[in-house]
Amino acid sequence: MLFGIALISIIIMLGSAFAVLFFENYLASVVALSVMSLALSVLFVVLQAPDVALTEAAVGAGVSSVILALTLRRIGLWQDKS
Amino acid sequence: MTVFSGVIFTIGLGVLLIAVMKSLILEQVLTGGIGSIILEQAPTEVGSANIVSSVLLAYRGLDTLGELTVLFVAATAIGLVLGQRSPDTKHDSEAGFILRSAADLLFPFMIMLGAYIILHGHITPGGGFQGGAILAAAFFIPILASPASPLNHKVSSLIEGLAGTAFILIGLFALVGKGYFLAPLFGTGDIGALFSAGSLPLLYLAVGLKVGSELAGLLARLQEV
Amino acid sequence: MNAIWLVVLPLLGAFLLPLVYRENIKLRIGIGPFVLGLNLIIAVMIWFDVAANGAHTIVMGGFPAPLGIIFYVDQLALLFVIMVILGTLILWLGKEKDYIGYIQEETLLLLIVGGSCGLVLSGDLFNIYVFYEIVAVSSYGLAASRGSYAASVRFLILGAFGSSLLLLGIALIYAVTGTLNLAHLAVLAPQSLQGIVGVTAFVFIIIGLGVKAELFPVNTWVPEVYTTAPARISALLGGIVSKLALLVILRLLITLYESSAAHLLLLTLGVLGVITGELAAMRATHLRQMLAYSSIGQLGLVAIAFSIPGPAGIIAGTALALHHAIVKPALFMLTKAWGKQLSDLAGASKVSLLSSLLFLVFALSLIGIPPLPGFWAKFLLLKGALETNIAAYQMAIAVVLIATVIETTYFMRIVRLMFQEELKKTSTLKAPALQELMPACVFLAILLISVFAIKPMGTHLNTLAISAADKSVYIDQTFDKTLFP
Amino acid sequence: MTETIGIQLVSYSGAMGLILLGIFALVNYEHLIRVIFGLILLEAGVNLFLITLAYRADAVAPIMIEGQTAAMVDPIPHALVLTAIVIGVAVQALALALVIKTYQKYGTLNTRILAQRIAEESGTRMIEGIPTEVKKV
Repeated sequence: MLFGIALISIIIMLGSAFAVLFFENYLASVVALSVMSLALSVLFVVLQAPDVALTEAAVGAGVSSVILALTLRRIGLWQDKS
Repeated sequence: MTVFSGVIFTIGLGVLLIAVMKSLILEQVLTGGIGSIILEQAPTEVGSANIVSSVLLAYRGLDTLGELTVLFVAATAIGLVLGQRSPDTKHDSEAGFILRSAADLLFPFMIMLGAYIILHGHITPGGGFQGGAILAAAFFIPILASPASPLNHKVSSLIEGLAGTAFILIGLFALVGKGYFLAPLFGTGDIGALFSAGSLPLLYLAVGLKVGSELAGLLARLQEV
Repeated sequence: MNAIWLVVLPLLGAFLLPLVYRENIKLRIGIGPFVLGLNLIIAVMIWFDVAANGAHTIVMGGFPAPLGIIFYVDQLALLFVIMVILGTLILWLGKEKDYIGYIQEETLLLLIVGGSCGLVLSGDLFNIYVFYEIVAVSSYGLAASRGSYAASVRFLILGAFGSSLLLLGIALIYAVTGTLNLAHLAVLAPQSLQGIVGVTAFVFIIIGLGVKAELFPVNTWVPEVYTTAPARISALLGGIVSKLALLVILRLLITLYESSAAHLLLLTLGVLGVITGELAAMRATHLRQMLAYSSIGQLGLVAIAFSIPGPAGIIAGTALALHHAIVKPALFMLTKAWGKQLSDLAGASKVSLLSSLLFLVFALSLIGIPPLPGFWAKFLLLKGALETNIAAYQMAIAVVLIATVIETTYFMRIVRLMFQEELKKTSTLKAPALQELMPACVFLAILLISVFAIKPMGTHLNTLAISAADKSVYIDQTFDKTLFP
Repeated sequence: MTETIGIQLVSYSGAMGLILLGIFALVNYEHLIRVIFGLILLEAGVNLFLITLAYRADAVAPIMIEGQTAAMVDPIPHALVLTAIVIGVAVQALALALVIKTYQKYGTLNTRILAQRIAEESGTRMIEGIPTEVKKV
């Protein structure tokens, strides 16, 4: 059961990490990064680290993605192709 | 050419890491690390039900101070880099009515959630960093909804400075009283009760306020460049 | 005095500085120097205490050694602490008139001093990482302080990559030993850290710390940052802060990695740094760029010295590092008015004889002309390397001698330009302003005092190095073997 | 028992994958935003690695609940990762602020072009051979 959850979240995590690097659109990359952080925080719960999971969800998936998105909007890469 | 050498470099590192992981998984030498000693001693020495909190604020309190300092350094450097906000900056247009009222409605609940997470950091998962991030979000969402009313940077930097000072002062108080910087104060109390673990909740409050004001200031700064 | 004050006081100052500035604008001249001066007094008091009673440890939170964080206070660390505080205090004299962002810059200066003190004193691997990050992040900010964003962001990328590798190395060490305390690790190292995991961890750590220490493969940021940042910041980063990472590497070599392979790795990196740095400095066309490459070379020399096992290496390395910390900031401050192409310097002595003479003295000392202290530092290095009787170190001696010849060539080329050529009609050279000359003069005074104090300083360095090179002193001072076998 | 070893193995490989992807991005890409993505992935990988180190078979989260007697996992790596995550976000925010300013000043985020612009601006000649960051374009 736990192993299944771990495996699925690892697959999602690595998949979205690939997507971060290979998406053409920067905003899509940021969304993928956010998904990666969420999958990572699920994995942290499986690995018995609830504190870290909370932090990763709040800081990694939340604050970090917002900062990235704000920056992209400032420099006008909101929709650009790379 | 550079792509090729980059791939080669990464593959080499990958082989090295696989070898390292293999020896880590097969040998698992670690049995008597300091972690197990801390697991035994933390309940009596610090009295916090959440042992990660006792490690974070008691055993490795200086790391937490350093981490707050890194956040402060980054915020200061961002202030230096982005400079003063020019008064004639164009604002984004106001968000619609629904988003604005939702932001107003959400604000008190997020503050409450943040405060709850900070104050229960020593008994449940969570604490200063997580609660601080939620506080920052609580202050940032209204800015997104109505960009013309910016965050009050004076107040946020005041909280920032005072919370950091408070953390250090608690540590120095322990230095004077007990002879050790950041030693736990006020006894341990009953494990699991809200008022337990001595000075830990106070330290977490300082951490939460500092992280919250720092992150809120940071987000607002990046938003209004 | 408790050594924690050395870290806490600048941090407290930095947290409160922006608030005080906003309330009372008149206080702004005094606060930074006041905090640093107080810190210097505390450091000197602890120095005398340690000189009388020997090294001691400071326990944080009352949790004994391997559980909590400790500071290991010995003379070697205090020497570097005093160097950082004094250097920053002297460079504070070179402050320009107020400009946008001076509050933030002064805050960052205080923070970098606090972080540096912690980095040097700390006896816990992860704590070292945290303080290293404080120093690194404040240097990214300081490097960008006057509009050189591109150089700073390239520096930041390299630095953050290095920090991640450093953290990975620390994680690997924790994986095989289960502890983070340096003394506890020193006890466990002979069994646990000799395998592939331990060696990989060392390589990651040395790459990570090498970014600040300007070691060979990860020093591409050096010329960019030092040519574009303000002179005062280049002086601080290149002259003073960069040595601290090398000191941390030295501590790791003494306590954790005594094997000759680890020493040879540092030696190789140092030799490559010396060769590449000096050759590039020879071909540089810009004064600031030349000094930047020469600082890569000088730090390579320090790395070579620290890689010599035993007290001789520590003596030579400390002497070289301190000498460089006096000379390089002064040279950087002098370039403030002249930071142009080398060919523009023709006839500079006609414009400002004083600063040209200062340049000459510092250059001579950097090359190593007796009786200036630079000679003794290089002499100690050669002596230490000769005494090892290992072939690799004998080769390093040849490299050091060749590097000295190259150094002489490029410094004398500039001196010749300054003193012999006629002033060009189109020359735009200006005499340096007082606040640029003042730090240089103070550094000159320190240099000249040390000329007459070579002998007592030598004996002091000797006793300091003997106690620092002894791993068992570190272990005995830090933790109780009976508690944790 | 086999399940826990499986979890450990899987998350070790996940951590390694993230670290390698991050380093691949850092080494290969020239666009600063992509490089920062690489940094974030690298940091996440190192954090996952630390948490996996702490994981033990049949151990529960290090929070004391009445009546619970099971062994707990090592709390130290958790504390380290909490610190590292916050430090990572601070560095990332500073990097992005610098990116904004760089883009406003130079109009490009390609690191190679930026290195060249720095050299032109300060009037230095790029020295070939040693820092081989920049090629002639």
